[in-house]
Amino acid sequence: MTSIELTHLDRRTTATAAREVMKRLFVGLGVLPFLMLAAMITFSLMSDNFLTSRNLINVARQSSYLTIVSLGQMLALISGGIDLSVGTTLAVTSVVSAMAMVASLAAMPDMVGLAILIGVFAGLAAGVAMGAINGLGISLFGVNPFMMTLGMSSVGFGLALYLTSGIPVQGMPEAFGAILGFGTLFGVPVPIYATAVLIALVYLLLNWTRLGRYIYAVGGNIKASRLSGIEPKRTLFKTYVLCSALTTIAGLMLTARLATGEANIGGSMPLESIAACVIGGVSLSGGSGRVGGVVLGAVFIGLVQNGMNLAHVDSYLQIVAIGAILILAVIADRVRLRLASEMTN
Amino acid sequence: MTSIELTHLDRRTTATAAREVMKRLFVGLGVLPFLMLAAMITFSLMSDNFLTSRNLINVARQSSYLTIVSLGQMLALISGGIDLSVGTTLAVTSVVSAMAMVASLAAMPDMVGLAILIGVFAGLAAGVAMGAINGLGISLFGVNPFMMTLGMSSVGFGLALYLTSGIPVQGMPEAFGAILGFGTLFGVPVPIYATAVLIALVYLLLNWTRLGRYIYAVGGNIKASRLSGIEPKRTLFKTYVLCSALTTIAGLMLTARLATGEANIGGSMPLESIAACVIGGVSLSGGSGRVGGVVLGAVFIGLVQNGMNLAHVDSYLQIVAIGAILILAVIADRVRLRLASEMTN
Amino acid sequence: TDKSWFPVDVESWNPPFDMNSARTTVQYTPTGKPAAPLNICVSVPHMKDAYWVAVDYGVTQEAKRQSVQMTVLEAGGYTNLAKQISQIEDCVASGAQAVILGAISADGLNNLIKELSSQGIPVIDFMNGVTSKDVAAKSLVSFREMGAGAGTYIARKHPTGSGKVKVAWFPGPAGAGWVEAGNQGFLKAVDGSDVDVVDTRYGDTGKEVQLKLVEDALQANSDLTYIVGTAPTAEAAIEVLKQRGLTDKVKVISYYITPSIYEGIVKKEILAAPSDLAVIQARIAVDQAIRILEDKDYIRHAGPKLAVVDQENAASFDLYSSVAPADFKPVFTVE
Amino acid sequence: MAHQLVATHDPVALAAGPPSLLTTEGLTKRYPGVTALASIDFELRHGEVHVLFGENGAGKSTLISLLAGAQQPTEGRIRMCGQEVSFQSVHDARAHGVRAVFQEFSLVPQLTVEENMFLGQEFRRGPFLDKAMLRRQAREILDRLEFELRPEALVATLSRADQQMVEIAKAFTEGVSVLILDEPTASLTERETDRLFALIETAKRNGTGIVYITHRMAEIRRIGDRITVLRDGRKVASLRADEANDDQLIELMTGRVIDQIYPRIAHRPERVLLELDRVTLANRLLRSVSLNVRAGEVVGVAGLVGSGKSNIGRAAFGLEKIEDGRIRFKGRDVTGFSVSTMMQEGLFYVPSDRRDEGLVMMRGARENMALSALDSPSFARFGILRRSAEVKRASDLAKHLKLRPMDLERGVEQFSGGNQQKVMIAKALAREIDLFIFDEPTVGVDVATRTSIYELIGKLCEAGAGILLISSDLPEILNLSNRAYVMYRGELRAELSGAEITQENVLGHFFERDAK
Ligand SMILES: Nc1ncnc2c1ncn2[C@@H]1O[C@H](COP(=O)(O)OP(=O)(O)OP(=O)(O)O)[C@@H](O)[C@H]1O
Ligand SMILES: Nc1ncnc2c1ncn2[C@@H]1O[C@H](COP(=O)(O)OP(=O)(O)OP(=O)(O)O)[C@@H](O)[C@H]1O
Ligand SMILES: [Mg+2]
Ligand SMILES: [Mg+2]
Repeated sequence: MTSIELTHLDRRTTATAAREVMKRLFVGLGVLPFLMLAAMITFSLMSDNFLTSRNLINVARQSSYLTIVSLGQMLALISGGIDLSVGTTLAVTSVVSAMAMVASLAAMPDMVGLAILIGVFAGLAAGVAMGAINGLGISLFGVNPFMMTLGMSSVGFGLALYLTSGIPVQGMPEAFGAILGFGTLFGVPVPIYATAVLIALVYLLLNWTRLGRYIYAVGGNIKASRLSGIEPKRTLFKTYVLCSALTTIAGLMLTARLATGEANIGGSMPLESIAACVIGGVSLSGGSGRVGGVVLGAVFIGLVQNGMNLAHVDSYLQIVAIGAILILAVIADRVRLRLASEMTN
Repeated sequence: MTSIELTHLDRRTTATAAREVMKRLFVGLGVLPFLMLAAMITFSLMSDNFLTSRNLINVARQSSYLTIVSLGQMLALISGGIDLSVGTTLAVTSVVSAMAMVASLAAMPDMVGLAILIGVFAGLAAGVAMGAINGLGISLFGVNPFMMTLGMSSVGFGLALYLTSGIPVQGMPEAFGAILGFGTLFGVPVPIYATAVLIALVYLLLNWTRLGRYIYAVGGNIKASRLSGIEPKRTLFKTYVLCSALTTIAGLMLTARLATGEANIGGSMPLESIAACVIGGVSLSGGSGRVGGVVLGAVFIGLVQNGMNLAHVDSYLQIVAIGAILILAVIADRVRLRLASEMTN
Repeated sequence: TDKSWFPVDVESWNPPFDMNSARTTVQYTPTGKPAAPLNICVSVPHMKDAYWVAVDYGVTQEAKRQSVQMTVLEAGGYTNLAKQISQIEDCVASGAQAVILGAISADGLNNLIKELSSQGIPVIDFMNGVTSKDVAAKSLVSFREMGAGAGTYIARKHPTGSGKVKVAWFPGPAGAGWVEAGNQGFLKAVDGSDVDVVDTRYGDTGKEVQLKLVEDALQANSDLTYIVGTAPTAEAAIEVLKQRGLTDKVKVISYYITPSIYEGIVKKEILAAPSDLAVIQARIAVDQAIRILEDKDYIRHAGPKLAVVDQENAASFDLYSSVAPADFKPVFTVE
Repeated sequence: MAHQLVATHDPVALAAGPPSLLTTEGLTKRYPGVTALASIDFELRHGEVHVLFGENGAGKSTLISLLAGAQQPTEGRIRMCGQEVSFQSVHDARAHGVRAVFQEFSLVPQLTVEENMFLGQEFRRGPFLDKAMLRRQAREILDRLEFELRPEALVATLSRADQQMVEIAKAFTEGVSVLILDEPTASLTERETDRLFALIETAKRNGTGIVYITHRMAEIRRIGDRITVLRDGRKVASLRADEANDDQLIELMTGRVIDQIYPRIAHRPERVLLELDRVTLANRLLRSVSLNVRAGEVVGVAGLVGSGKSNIGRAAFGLEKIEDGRIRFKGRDVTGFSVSTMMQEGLFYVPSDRRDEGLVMMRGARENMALSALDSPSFARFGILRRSAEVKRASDLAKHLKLRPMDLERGVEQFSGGNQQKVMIAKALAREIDLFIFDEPTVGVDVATRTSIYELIGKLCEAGAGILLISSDLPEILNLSNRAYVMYRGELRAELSGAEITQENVLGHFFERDAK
């Protein structure tokens, strides 16, 4: 009789304890790891091919481009702005680098390495130039980032089309694609390494450098940062240059993978990267956001798309699902915050 | 000798006076009227078909859809949010209303009027439902408007595709198109009248009703408005419902014009409407914006596109130009503000 | 629609994979049901319009008929090349034995194709065409020929000396592979005739976008004789012309066929539209895949004869060789 | 010892007479990590001014935010006239006639003064706004308060003090039974304060109950009927104003004895550090102002609201466009220098509005403190942060200023008003500075902290720094400054030094000469 009651009690207590632990984890880690886990479980139930190392590496590689762009986007968002031109930056990079490679390969057919180098630099230059123009417009002329980058995305796309007259640029050296696009090291694709390095760098930038601190400050309260001796214009300019630099690197990696210069890539990048940031906990009003969250956000999006493909979800349904999932992710995060405020001694 | 000097003096003074007047106008009216004028002159020089009453009416009609959607977008922006789902709302409205009409026409072939009514209401219901969901997510669950509407745009698009499988819905009653789409009154197309009425209504709403005041307040400082006894949730909900209602009306007018229900329309609407608002002087951080500016902004965009088409500007170049013009418009406005701040004694 | 689609006359290129090499017309008949169960993956740019729905109809119908497993993936638009690549990777990861590819970019997937064929996964290039030499087979009439089809139709009506006619030309969204191909084909076909293209307007295939372009074109050129462009262009044009009472003055041509275009032709609102027999192309692609996987012999480079549907032959034209039935809902998986 | 003082607490007193206007029972509010308010029993009677007194972070604002419906209690009950009420929103509270002036304002910058005053209670004719009525009512109230504000002015363009007045005007609209004022005079000068108190008197006479939060002892004595002292979210005492003296109150508040608030500062004026020479601003908010500050002295700047005090500091710091005149620092002409260069030169301006210009609210205390010093080698080398050094410096400063709670990573927005002020002052101390300009440095700071800030100013001064003290709090100026300037409508009206700095002299220069 009593014993039973005791066990009852025990169970109840252990149960509550477990719930408590879960709750703490949930609040501490944020919502994404759990969503990730949920997605993992669901999809591995829906398809046996999902939880294979091969597919997971596959997802990682596919997500690497979005991840890198999202890192750039994050900088813009933290600084209180936004970059809608990341898609076009990808395209411009792709087109310019491809054309440069082809041209210099034609000029000196035997110096493949040099041609690649030239192409890479040309692409970087073009992409970063776009970032610089964004930065100038936003910092110097005080143009609203949304409009500035929206305008630039249109300008850049037009130019890319004009350069290629809409036809993909072919004839890039095989080597380029072979290394940056398809190369693997210990069975892990090169893009993944590149992404890892960039993640680390952006982490350092934001948490261990003055510029990083300034980006947060300017995004958080531009007046206060001016009164603290920061020159917001400089900070903003640097932010957009960095953002475009990251995007450009993604663009080069993508070009290597496609082995052509395409004016027509990256259309969905701006919104997807912003989505990745937001579900990764970056505030659209600036001043806050962490690298870890953004990376998780980007990978989560990639994971869901991959999972739905493997699970043979109807395309129309996929469009609905991805939208719904994004919303739910944000709602879940709100719930988390409420819990957090309740969970007080 | 002296006389000459005198005239000199006169000239100088009149010149400065004239400049002063220009300056005041510029500051007072805002930059758009001037850009508009500039565009008018340029294009009428580039094409004789441009400055014909027929073409101007044509522009006005073409712009009416963007104008109405921009009015809705403006409400969202003033309230401190954004609506990226306006495009999908158009599509959903178009598809649903068309299907409803076709269905009810099939059911009772002789009652065209009723069929049209049913279709209109079905469309309105569907569109406003989307707005309501946006509103709920944003106000009740506190989901960030950007993500909420982005998600909904995906969801809605998926549904629209699912309903139509991407194939236009045909067989709507001729009458519908004949009235709402192509009808004219005293030589002026019906859509223009409709737009004029909606502009007036939104003006009244924002400047002469409590709700309007609250939308500004909530967008300006949500905390303060809560502390002032406003209930932001309600205001926000109403805002997004109104936004979608306006968009839906545009959707119906567009459907009437296209004489088919299309899932593939409105793709460029979100960004174009936001652009119209911003160059119309609406702040993306909420709390400020005027109807007049937005209308001008929308018409300006329509005017430029039309002008470039009539002037046979190459398509690729157009893409570049439109981007550049948007940026310049904003820069010009910044300049204006500087002047304004200088002019305060 | 159940009536068997074969035999059909198709053109076959030899040597294959070169549109310029000699064509021979052969009768195409698919093989019988495969012995072992097969799993085929189809990737298309998007499923947002009637053209690709027709393709979906073709592949899935054929898959059902031959009872092979099939997954159809759509990348969501012509700007999502990276996504198409990912989707194909995913599809292969989930065990597809062959890939039927409606490419977003003529060159952008060459790497992937090489990778796949090196893994022993045959890639059948259909509808759009790629430049890769690693594809196992092609079943397509390139959009260049569609453009050319529309072009020659007019050019024939207006040979040199017959008096100039003005054409406004709306190829579709700038930069998309099929658009640029169609554009080249069209321009090449009309040049050397009395047809002069006074206006080329790119724009999304949203009907409202095309509507605007058409209206502006009519404003800009008072004396147009032809409006040629995408299906939405033609549909939009019909409405505008009706309203402006220009229906008899300005003729409308679409450079590919959809149900509404066909209806337009029947109603004599649209002059003509070339058809690449999308459904047949799709069916052939599936059959090629089956043959390859069963290593039977197959035509490496086939494509139905391009047909131009106009108001004379519309009635006799076998519609379901080109479009899906009205009641068809896109199918994304065939078990 | 606290309990002997609690007179109002025995049930008999409550039962007798009319039911008190507003009472709370066991009111509790918890935030993540802190219990801001722990089971407070509070009573407000008709027609009394009940002062809430307590250190920064004691829970005063939290208490009134619960009374005003801005936040909901974690536990506890609120009664009005005996009836239990639960305020889900400010809206509800207003419906019961509870009206509050919040410490962090409730103004919408993009709206005009009048629109803000009647926000949430617009006048309407039919479905439409009655703008004529709005203008009339707004004028009427502003005149009654004798506040010099244009009803059609945009709030965004007002200085903090002007905004404070709008916030006050907002509360003085009809149908108020409970009026809550959270440090309303924080950045006001005597003139406005007097008007406010006069109106409070009339309100009392009409039976309105008033909850008044202040850190100024003088005000307690002037208008307080009863005082409730809070410490760390708990009520330590509730006593009649006339039976409480300052030392006792401060002891109750802090738990220790503070002998004197204002330190003796030994001024040793040396070389001139800062010199304004007939400076006129482009926006004409200063007109040919000349003044100088020497090393080793505190120079006060007094003046009415809107007289241009702040603009002096702003101009010196390189924040305002200068139309005419020169600014010299350490003998060098620095006219038109940027803020960052001025900081490197050794001048720092602590603004008057911490939310607007002082702090990055969503970032932690540490980051805010270090922000202005990151360009100095002790915080960063080659752009790489030295985080351990930063943490050390920040925690030293925090200890020195007695930050509460002592949590450097907590978002600044989660600190109480006064503690936010401390963080902002810490910013100035994070780097090497020769001339400090403090603009309203003790806005919303409790007596104890006030004292420590004054001591700090004293120490800085004695260590040879120059200090320009811009303040609307006259006693501050009188007690701390070696010399004082008085501003009037953007012009320098007078310079007083040493013994001349008396209340009469200063006030004498506050108003129109020709007025007397
Ligand atoms: N939003 C919040 N989140 C977490 N803690 C908070 C929040 N607001 C206030 N607190 C904490 O609640 C406690 C009481 O704050 P409160 O603002 O009521 O103090 P106060 O008495 O008004 O101080 P002051 O005189 O400085 O205004 C403080 O410890 C503060 O840190
Ligand atoms: N950004 C601004 N835009 C317009 N007017 C301003 C601005 N800042 C201050 N003012 C006005 O300029 C005048 C002087 O401002 P300032 O803040 O220097 O006065 P002050 O003596 O410091 O008064 P306060 O006690 O409000 O600080 C005031 O009338 C104020 O309203
Ligand atoms: Mg407080
Ligand atoms: Mg001031």
